[in-house]
Parts: sequence; structure tokens; C-alpha cells
Amino acid sequence: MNKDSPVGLQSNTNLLSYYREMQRIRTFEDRVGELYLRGESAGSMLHLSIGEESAAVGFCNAMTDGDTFTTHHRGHGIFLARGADPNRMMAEIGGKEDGYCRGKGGSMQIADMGLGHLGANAIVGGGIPAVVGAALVAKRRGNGKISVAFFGDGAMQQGILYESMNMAALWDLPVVFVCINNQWGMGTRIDQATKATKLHERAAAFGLNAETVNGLDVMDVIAAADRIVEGARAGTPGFLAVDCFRFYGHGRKDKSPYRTEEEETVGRQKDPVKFAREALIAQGHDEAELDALDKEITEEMDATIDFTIASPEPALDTMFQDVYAPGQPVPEPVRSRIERVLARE
Amino acid sequence: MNKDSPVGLQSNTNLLSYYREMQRIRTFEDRVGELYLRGESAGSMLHLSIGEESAAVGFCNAMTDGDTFTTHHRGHGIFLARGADPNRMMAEIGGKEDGYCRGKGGSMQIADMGLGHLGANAIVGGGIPAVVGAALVAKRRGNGKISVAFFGDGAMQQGILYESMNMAALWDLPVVFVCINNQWGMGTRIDQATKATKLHERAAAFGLNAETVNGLDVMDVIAAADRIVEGARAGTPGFLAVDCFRFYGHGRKDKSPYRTEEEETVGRQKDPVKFAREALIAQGHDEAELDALDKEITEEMDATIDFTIASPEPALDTMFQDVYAPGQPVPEPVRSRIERVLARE
Amino acid sequence: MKLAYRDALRQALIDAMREDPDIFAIGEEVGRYGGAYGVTKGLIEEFGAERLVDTPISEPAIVGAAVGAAMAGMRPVAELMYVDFVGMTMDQLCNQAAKIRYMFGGQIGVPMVLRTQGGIGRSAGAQHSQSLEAYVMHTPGLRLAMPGTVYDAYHLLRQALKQPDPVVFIEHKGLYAMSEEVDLSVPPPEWGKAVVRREGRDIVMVTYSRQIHYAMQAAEELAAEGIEATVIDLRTLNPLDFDTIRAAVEPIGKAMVISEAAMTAGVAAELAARITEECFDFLEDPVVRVAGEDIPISVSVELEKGSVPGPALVAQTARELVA
Amino acid sequence: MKLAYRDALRQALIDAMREDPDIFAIGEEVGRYGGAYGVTKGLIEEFGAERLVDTPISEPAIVGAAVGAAMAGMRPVAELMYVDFVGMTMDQLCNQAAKIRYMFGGQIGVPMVLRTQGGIGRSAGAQHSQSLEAYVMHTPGLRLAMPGTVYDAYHLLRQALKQPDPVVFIEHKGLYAMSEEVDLSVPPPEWGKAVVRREGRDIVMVTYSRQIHYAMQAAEELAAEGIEATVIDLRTLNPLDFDTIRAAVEPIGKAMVISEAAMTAGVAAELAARITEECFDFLEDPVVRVAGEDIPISVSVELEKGSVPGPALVAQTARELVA
Ligand SMILES: Cc1ncc(C[n+]2csc(CCOP(=O)(O)OP(=O)(O)O)c2C)c(N)n1
Ligand SMILES: Cc1ncc(C[n+]2csc(CCOP(=O)(O)OP(=O)(O)O)c2C)c(N)n1
Ligand SMILES: [Mg+2]
Ligand SMILES: [Mg+2]
Repeated sequence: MNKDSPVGLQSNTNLLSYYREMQRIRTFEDRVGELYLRGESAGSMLHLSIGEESAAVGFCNAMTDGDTFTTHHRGHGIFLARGADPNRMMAEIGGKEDGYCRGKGGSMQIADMGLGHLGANAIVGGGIPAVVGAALVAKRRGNGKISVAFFGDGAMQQGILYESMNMAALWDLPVVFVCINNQWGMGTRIDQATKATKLHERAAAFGLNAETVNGLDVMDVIAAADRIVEGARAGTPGFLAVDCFRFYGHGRKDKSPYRTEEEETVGRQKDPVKFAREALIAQGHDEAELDALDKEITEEMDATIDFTIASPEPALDTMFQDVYAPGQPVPEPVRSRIERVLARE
Repeated sequence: MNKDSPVGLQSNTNLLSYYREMQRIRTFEDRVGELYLRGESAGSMLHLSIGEESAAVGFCNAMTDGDTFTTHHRGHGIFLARGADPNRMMAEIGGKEDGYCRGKGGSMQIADMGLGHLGANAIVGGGIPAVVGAALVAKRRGNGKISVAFFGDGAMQQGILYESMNMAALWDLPVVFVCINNQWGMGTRIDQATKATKLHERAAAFGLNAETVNGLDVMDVIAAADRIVEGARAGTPGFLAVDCFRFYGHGRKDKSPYRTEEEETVGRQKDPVKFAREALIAQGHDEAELDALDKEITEEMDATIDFTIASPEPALDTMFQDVYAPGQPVPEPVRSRIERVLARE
Repeated sequence: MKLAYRDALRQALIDAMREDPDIFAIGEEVGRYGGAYGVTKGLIEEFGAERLVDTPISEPAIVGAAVGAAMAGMRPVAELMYVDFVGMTMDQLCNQAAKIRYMFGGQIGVPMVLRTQGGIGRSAGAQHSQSLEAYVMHTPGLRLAMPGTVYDAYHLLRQALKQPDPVVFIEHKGLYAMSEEVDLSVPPPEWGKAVVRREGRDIVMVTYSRQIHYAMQAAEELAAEGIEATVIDLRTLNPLDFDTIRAAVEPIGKAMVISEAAMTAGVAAELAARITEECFDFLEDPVVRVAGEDIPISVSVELEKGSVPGPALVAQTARELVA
Repeated sequence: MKLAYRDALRQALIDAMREDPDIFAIGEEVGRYGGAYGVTKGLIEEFGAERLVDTPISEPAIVGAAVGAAMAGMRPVAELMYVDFVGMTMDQLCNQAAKIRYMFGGQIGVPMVLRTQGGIGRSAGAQHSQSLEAYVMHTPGLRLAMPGTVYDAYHLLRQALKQPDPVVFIEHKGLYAMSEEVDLSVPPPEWGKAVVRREGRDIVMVTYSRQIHYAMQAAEELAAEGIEATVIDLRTLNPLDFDTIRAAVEPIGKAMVISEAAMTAGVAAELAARITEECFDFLEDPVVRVAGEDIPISVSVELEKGSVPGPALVAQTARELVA
């Protein structure tokens, strides 16, 4: 497994590398929040995945080159864990020309075909059925690849998930549905959204190989992901719920007035980054070594802000590009239409 | 229970009355099929509920005045079991003025507010969420009423069912979801539509009180319905799958070439009407008595055809009625618009 | 009184809910959270969770449940957080809510309001910035209100909550924070009537929702140049008050329609076609459509802004049309 | 060769699937059953269940799975049994399929075809008889083809299956059984081009899909009275071949557009607005819209027929317009 992945951590399957990846995610999120508060980010909505790092790193560890995936509105961590270039990510979130999508998509609609990222989605549940189609293709081609849908606990209440799981089971598809259960969907706690809080039971009822794992220890997520992915590659679709906690607000500016401080304090104890760091210390790594690593990461992520700010705005006429494939008939810009009409040409 | 129902069978809870109701449904379906083949029915689609009589009669037995319900494209039997006037039903299916919906709805969009029938639906799954809303209202008013969605096994694969069940559970609503599992959805057998053929398990995973019952013996359905409805009236939503068999084609003209004769022969052994008749004989009723009852039913249902044929076509200008409430602004008919435009008035 | 659009909507809900115990709101985050844009903030304290029903993220069932509740005799105000999510609810909205009265031969109506919001202005990207009113306007059986002013935010919502038929009520996300001096006690125009916001002799601008403000801004600019525009705020697109349009267009003979929605097969097309049909002999020039580009909306702030008409394009078009 | 519309579609699928192993059909009853209207009958025998993927009744996921398969490099032909079911799939169709190329900065397209059918003619009621092409035409990023002839049924589908972008392909349920004499070996017009079906000096009729036949029928009737109509079959509504319309309308100055869809904010509105904008100085009369009533469709045969234009209304309108 993972032998051919471009993701650094994959070639070095030990806790230090997982820690490093998780810390990179957390630091990236921290920086992108800063970009946003400075007003340099495009997009009025910015959803940080702090607290969910083990889900991203732990699950992506089981993925390899050629696997495809879709994510949701809180997908930065997953994309980084699959090997994204933080500069191009940050630039995309900034709505800049050097971004993955040339500034059109932003945080919630980022994608990279090179890494098999079929797209984040601003529609809760919107990216889920695509993995069924991608897995149909993988199965048809017999290439051993899987397709993975990542989404939040809120999407457990979207009907399209059940349609998709049913199809995946019916057709024995190499698919995994990964629910990052951070306990909240905006201001709604999971038990305010459903009575059925044992999320994996719903997937099991559709015939999937389904588990829930505690996201505190990334090694647990890795082990669960390995089991589920192994099944999926063999044609039994899987479902994995990773229990974690949304450390901060729904969006960067949301102060979560709907939950108590105590709830937040307790919730943040489920900190996979801190947990991994403590485990590393316990294993004999020293603070200085980890501080050095953190510093390196901070520098890497600091640079993404500079990169983003330096990146040009997309030229205005790129607006008319990519509605359809190059060379295809395109709609006439409104301004030119009006001028033509009024000139009676 | 059932004390205040307008449905004849309710006041006489014995097998003979259930037999009578089931036979009425079967005979109605037979006659409406005839109307259709004679070309007197509006609607190119006509779906008969033959084989499903015990689901309709058995479940509706637990319903009372003021309970509401929605049905699907194969809902004649349910409506009859809730007390529909077969003449007005037949006329509606014929697209006639005397029909329940004045000829606008037809077989698949029939409704009667008086009997709490919130509507059949030509959209598979389309009528399901309405019962959540109706039950919210019932709960708010504390009137002890339930709302019931009837649908086929095909609708088990529509996402909106899961959204609806989740809401019903979350809000402790007096709702029941009744899946009439006739094993087929058009040319697709249930095991070709899902791996998860134990349908009630899915509902259970959402926190509903869920059962599957064999529809052969209407008394079993009655017992299961009583259990489930009792729970629903107390605020635990329920799900009941009634196993039966679609005796004939999907539509009246469909010869079901996609299933074997053997399959049909075996399937039709699950005949709730025949089963009830044999049970009645075993109980000491004699053939002549039952024949007389059947004859009476035949006459009742024969008359619906005459009623329908005698009923006038709706007047053409009724087309423009009921798009909006009476007295509200209405769209101008196209023909008059055109004339006005061309007259340059 | 100076009031924000958001607060006018909120007040309308409060007043309506006080008056009619059958009205309740149902949607994501309408209760405890107070609405994604704050419209229902604090309402749960007065009316309780029974009347501000927080839902799971299940748009199709939210709309479907509202249909059922309306049929059962209450008056739900279902909320879609963004009109962009209407896609997954179009069956419940267009095949059920819109058609139930008709299909069932007039037995019953579906007196629900679907509150939602659309438009650009928050760099919210392709799936959170659309103007999808044409889908609604094209669907027989649905009423459609799109308030552009604070006064209308209040009164149109009050009126919508008295309609016997389903009303889709589309707010504009770029207007929530807008404050205007209003006297809500002035009785509103009849439901379905347009309002002439400004009268001028040279050209008629027909518009609605946020574009009202761009039209007014352009009109002020044009006035300084000696061009006087009539600006019509349609307020509701169904019913459509064509009489007001006709009365304005016939004497002037020059009209433009302004809409943020994508131009092709959009609301602007309907308005232009209708004006042309009805006022043909009075028109000196074709009715010009100033509308959104036929492209998705980018998250990039500049591209986003470029995708829909602004006051400059409105003014420039009027200038050329009058010239 | 005499061929039915249904069989031309079937042949197009067969020929395309033989040529391109990445094409597969996915939808309800497309395989074993052979399609609700028989278009895919027998295909499973040649191509197997892997390429005729029978699905559960899960329209949103059918369209969503097609999007994913297209992104992963194949070319799905998703089927919606009735265009009326598009309501529940509009998110996947309009927020996903239509916008993916754009949102992702041109990285990838979604070369899928969504085959479906619409229109009246089978007394199928309000939820199975609609003409919903305006929803599609209004959504940037979606192509839209609506064949009205047997030849086009074949060639437009072949061409749709070569497009780099999502194509919604709407057949007409009233045409499946229609047979025409065709020579499929005649090379088709370029994708996106309209065809002039008949040339006349007095009036231009612009239409598509089944209404082509009503227009032609009306034109024949009018010809007997000395009125000669040009009839344009648009074939695709996106791309829209305006050049052909302009070339016909300018010399004649009288035009009508004919569409089965509800009139308000429908395709006819777009066409009328566009013709007026572009050909204003050539028009002697307003472009008249002959379109569906703004009402749901009844199951009653008479009411159903009355809800959409027929040849008599087309002819009568033309007569009055020419008079
Ligand atoms: C279809 C849809 N409905 C609602 C929203 C608004 N919304 C965005 S994120 C969100 C909460 C999602 O919760 P969850 O799935 O748990 O993801 P999380 O934010 O916790 O990562 C909501 C309601 C949306 N974007 N799309
Ligand atoms: C949304 C939707 N999809 C597809 C159809 C076409 N269709 C009508 S009935 C049917 C099969 C339904 O099967 P099931 O739910 O088991 O009901 P049954 O016909 O067996 O009573 C299908 C696919 C439809 N009417 N609505
Ligand atoms: Mg969450
Ligand atoms: Mg069935």
C-alpha cells in the first residue's frame, strides 16, 4: 500500500511523518484564517479543518496514486494530506490566478485532477455521488483504484448519500464514504440533527463495511482506514466515521455562541496533533526536534501567504473562459451584445 | 381504535369484512383495467394493486378519521380501504368531471381531503415527505392523529425517504412509512435494486420502530399495523414493510417479459384474497355465501364503469381553473394573448 | 425609522407569527442560530422551538414537509439557506407544491412561503451566488416575490404570508445590511403591484431586487446629464403587474429590463418579450436586456462583480438607448 | 429507409457504443427492460450489463454518478425516464455537471449526455408531461439538444456523444412511434446549426422538437391559402444558431416562435426577445409567442391537448400575423 504515492508521508509510515502532516494542515489552516481576516482571501466563507487532521492524514494514508476523491466545504486538510501544493491552494482560496482553479473556485470549489481530487463542494452532500461514477470506471478498468467521498456529519442527513451507498453496495464498487464527524453542522449538534447518532449503523444497513473510529489517535484511523480500504479494493464498499471535534466556529468568523465554553474545552481535548506530539515525546523524540519541525512547517506555510499576495488577480476576460471546452461556441458577453443591439448592426 | 372511521370494515373487525374489502379492491382493479383496455380511461399509465390487498386493508384498519396519508402510483387499493367512493375514483381515472379531482389528476394524482388523502403521486417517493409535515401539524395540535406514507419497494432507493425518516425520528412524530414490497419496480426485482433487501433494517438504523410482515394473511398485517400505529400515536415513528407480489405487469399492458412464468406462478401463490377466502371456508362460511358477496361486489364495481362513461368530460375552460386559488390573478390564456397582441390592442 | 432589510424581514416574521399562530418557520439554523444571515435571530426566544423548527440538512424533505404542513392546515415558512440549493428541491417545489391545487381539482392549496436568498456580493462562489428566479417564474402555480427595498422586505413578506398559494420569496444577500428610512405603517400597495420608484420622460427601466438600487443610482447619474429615467420595481414576478409597465413604456417608447440572473432564458427575456409584444407600436428601439452573463459566478471578487450588471452598465446602456 | 424516431435513437446508441468503448448507458430500466419507451431495447444483448447499467430509482445519484464517471474518463449516457424527474436532479445537473469545468478553472470537463423525454401526448398527467427545457437553457454550462425528426434523433445523438461538455438531450414522447423516410448516411449539419425545413416569403416560424411537425402541417395548410411560411428547426437550443434565424427573419419581417413549454419565462420568451433585439428594424410586427399555457397539464385528454399549441393555433396565428 501507498508505495507509489506522491505524498511525502506515505513513504515513511511512522508517527513522526503523520505528526508532520497533521501539523502542516493545522498550520495551513491557521495561515489561511489569517489571510481571510486580513481581507486577502476571496470567498466570504472559510471553513477550517482544525481538529480533523487525523481523519485527513489517517485516511489518506491508505490512498494511492490514481485513487480519486471528492471533498466538502471543509476539505483543505484532506487535499493537503493527498499531496496538494499549499501555495496553489492558498492562492486559490485567495481567488488568484496561480490557484488550482485560476481563482474561480476558491476554498469550497477546489480540485486537482493530477492528484485525483475531483472537487470540493459547496453543496453539502453534492460531491458524494461522483465517487460512485468514478468507482464504476475504476472497476470497469480493473485498475485496483478506489474512489473516496469525504463529507461531514451534516451530510449524513442528505438523501443522496443513501442513494450513493446503495448503488456502491449493489455494484460492489471500490468506494469508501468517509464521514468526518466533528459533532457539529453549523449551529446544530449531531444529536440535534438525528436520533441515529451511531452513524456507521446506517451504512451497515445498506450493506457496507462500516465502522466508527475515534480520531484522537491517528494510528487508530490509519488502522481502520486500512481495513476499510482493503475491503473496498476487493469490491466491498466501505464507510468510516471518524469522531473528532470542530475546534472553532463553522466559518472563520463564527464564534459558536450556540455551544458552551465547557463543551469547547472538553471537545478540544480530542486533539490529534497534541496527542501525536505527546506520543512522540513518549517514544523518545525530544521537544527541540519537534519544535524544529514545527518551525520548518511554519516557514513553509508563511510563504503561502506571500505567494498568494504576490499572485495576480485573474484577468477579467478569464471570466468568459471555461464555461465550455476550448474552441466550442461561447455565449456573447452582455456588454458586447448590448452594444451590438443598440448599434443596430 | 378505528371506532370513528367511515370505512365500513372498521366497524366490523372480522375476517369476513376484511375479505370483502380486499375483494372490492381486486374487483375495482379488474374493472379499471377493463376501462383502460376499452380506451375509456385517461392516462397512459395504469398500475393495479392486485396482490397487495392485504397491505391496504390491513394497514388502513389501524387508521381512523382525521389520520392523513399519501400514496403512490399504485394506490387505488389504499384509497378504497380508507373509504373512497369507487364511482368518483373510477371517474377520476377516466379523466371525467365527476372524478375526485375533476379529471385533472387521474390514477396517479388522485386525492380527497375529506378522507385525509393528501394525494397519490406519479413521482416515486414524491409523496413521502408530506407526511412529516402533516404529522408535525398533528403533533402540534395534539390531536392523536397519525400521517402515513404508502409507497413501493422502489421508493426505498429514493434519498428523500431517509431524510423524511430521520426527521420523523428526530421530532418523535406520529408517522408511519409503509412500504408495499411487491418485489418489483417496473422490470427490476428488489434484489436488483439493492443489496439490503431486509428493508426494515434501514428504517431501524434511523431509529424507527420497524418491522416486515408477510402480506399473505391480512390478520398478520392487521396485527403488525396495530403495533406500529400504536407506537406512532405515542410519538415513535414506525416503518412497516409488507411483503407481497405484484401479480401482473407494471402497467396494465406490461406483460412482464423480464420475469419467468414460474416466478409468477410462485409469486401469485401469495394471494391474500384467496387465503382469506379459504380461511373463511375453514371457519365455516360456505361458498354460496361468499359467492353472493362477490357478486354484490361485482355489481358495485360494474356500476363504476357505467358511472364513468356517463360522466361528462371536464369543460375545456376548467383547464384554467385551480392553478391558483379562486379570485387570485391568473395567467392569460395563450390564444387570447396572441389575439390581443396581434390586434394591437 | 431607519431599518435594515434584514431587520425588516425579521420584524415581518415576528408580526406575522404573533398574528397567526399557524405560521411557523422550518429550515436549517432558523432557530437557535437565528438564520445564516440573521433574519430569524432571537425569534426562538419569543416563539419557541416549535415555531422555529431547526432541521437537519435535508433540503428536499424540508420543502416536502412544508408542503405537507400546509396541506394539513398550517402556514410554514420553509427556508433554503441559499437559493442555489433549490436544485435538490425542485421536485417538491415544482412537481408537488406548485401543482397540488391543480392536480387535485382545486380541493386544497399549499399556502407555504419558501424564503431564500440569492445573488452575488459575498464572493461566495458558483454554488452560493446564483439568481435562479427564472426557474420559479417559469413554473405555473408558484408565486414569486423579490423585495428590493426595506419597506418591501417587510410588507411583501407579510403579504406573502397571507397568500393562499405557494410563494417563493427570494431575498438578496447583498441587501441584508442595507438600511433605509422607512415608515412601515404606510399601507402597502396591493400584492402583485409594481411600484414606480422614479419617473422620467426619456427611458423606462424595469427591474427588481437589488438591481433597483443600481437602476436608481444610474438614473441619478443620468439625471445629471439631462436624461430622465422611469424606474419600475416589479416587487413580485408572479403575479406580474404588466399594467404598470405598459403605462410607463407606451408614452416613452424606450425600455430596458435589468436583472442579475443569467440573460439567456431568464427573467429579462420574459420581460423583454412581453413588453415588445404588448407595446410594439410604441417602441422606438428594441427593449434592451441588461442581465447577468451566461456564465457561472467565480469566487474571485473581480470576476464575480464582472458577472452581473452594475450601475455603470445600466447607465451606459441607457445613454446609448436614449441617444 | 423508413425508420422510427425511437429506432433512430437506438441505432445512434448502438453505433456510438460500437465506436467508443467508453460510452455506457446508466439509468432506470435501460438494460433488461430496454427503456420505458423501448429506445435501448436489445442493447444489453450486444453490450452487456456493464454498458447498460440498470439502476435503482435514485435520480439524483444517477446524474451524480454520471458526473463522476465522466470526470473519470468515460462517457456516460444517463437516462431520466421523464424530464419531469429532473427536479430532483437539478443540483447534480446545474450545480455540478454544468459548473465543474468552470469552477475548476478548465481542468476537466464533464462529457456526459443526459437523455430524457418530455412533452404531452400520452395523457400522463401533470408530473409526466412537462416541457422543461427552459431550466436547462437558462443554466450556463449545459448544452441542449431537442430532435424533432428521425434524422436528427440519430445524428444529434451521435453528435451529442462527441461533445466535450454535458448535453441534455430531450426527446419527445409523442414522436417515438413516428416513422420517416431517412438516409442516415447523408452527413449531418454541424452540431449547433439550425435547419430551414421549408422556405416561404411571408412569415418565419422558429421552433423545435415536436412542434416542428405542427409548424410544417400549419405551413402546408397556409400554403393552400397562398401564405408561404419559412419553418426553422433549431435542433439545439444551446448552442443556439441565431444566424439562421436572422437570415430568415430580416427579409420577411414577420416571425413567430413556437414551443410546447409554458410560455412565461420559457424558451419562447428567449427566442422572441433575441429576435426582437437583433432584428428590430426589420420587424413589421411583434414576434408572437405560440407556447404552452401557464398551467399544469391535466390527465384528461381534452384538457391535456388544450394546454399546448397544436397546428390549428399555429396556422391561425400565422394567418393573423400575415394579414
Ligand atoms: C445543500 C446545502 N445545504 C446547506 C448548506 C449550508 N451549510 C454549509 S456547511 C453546513 C454544515 C455542514 O455540516 P457538516 O456536514 O457536519 O460539515 P462541517 O461544517 O461540520 O465540516 C451547512 C448547513 C450547504 N452549503 N449546502
Ligand atoms: C422519480 C420517479 N422515477 C421513476 C419513475 C418511473 N416509475 C414509475 S413506477 C416505477 C417503479 C416503482 O416501483 P415500486 O416503488 O416498487 O412501486 P410498484 O410499481 O412496484 O408499486 C418507476 C421506475 C417515476 N414515476 N418517478
Ligand atoms: Mg460537522
Ligand atoms: Mg414494487
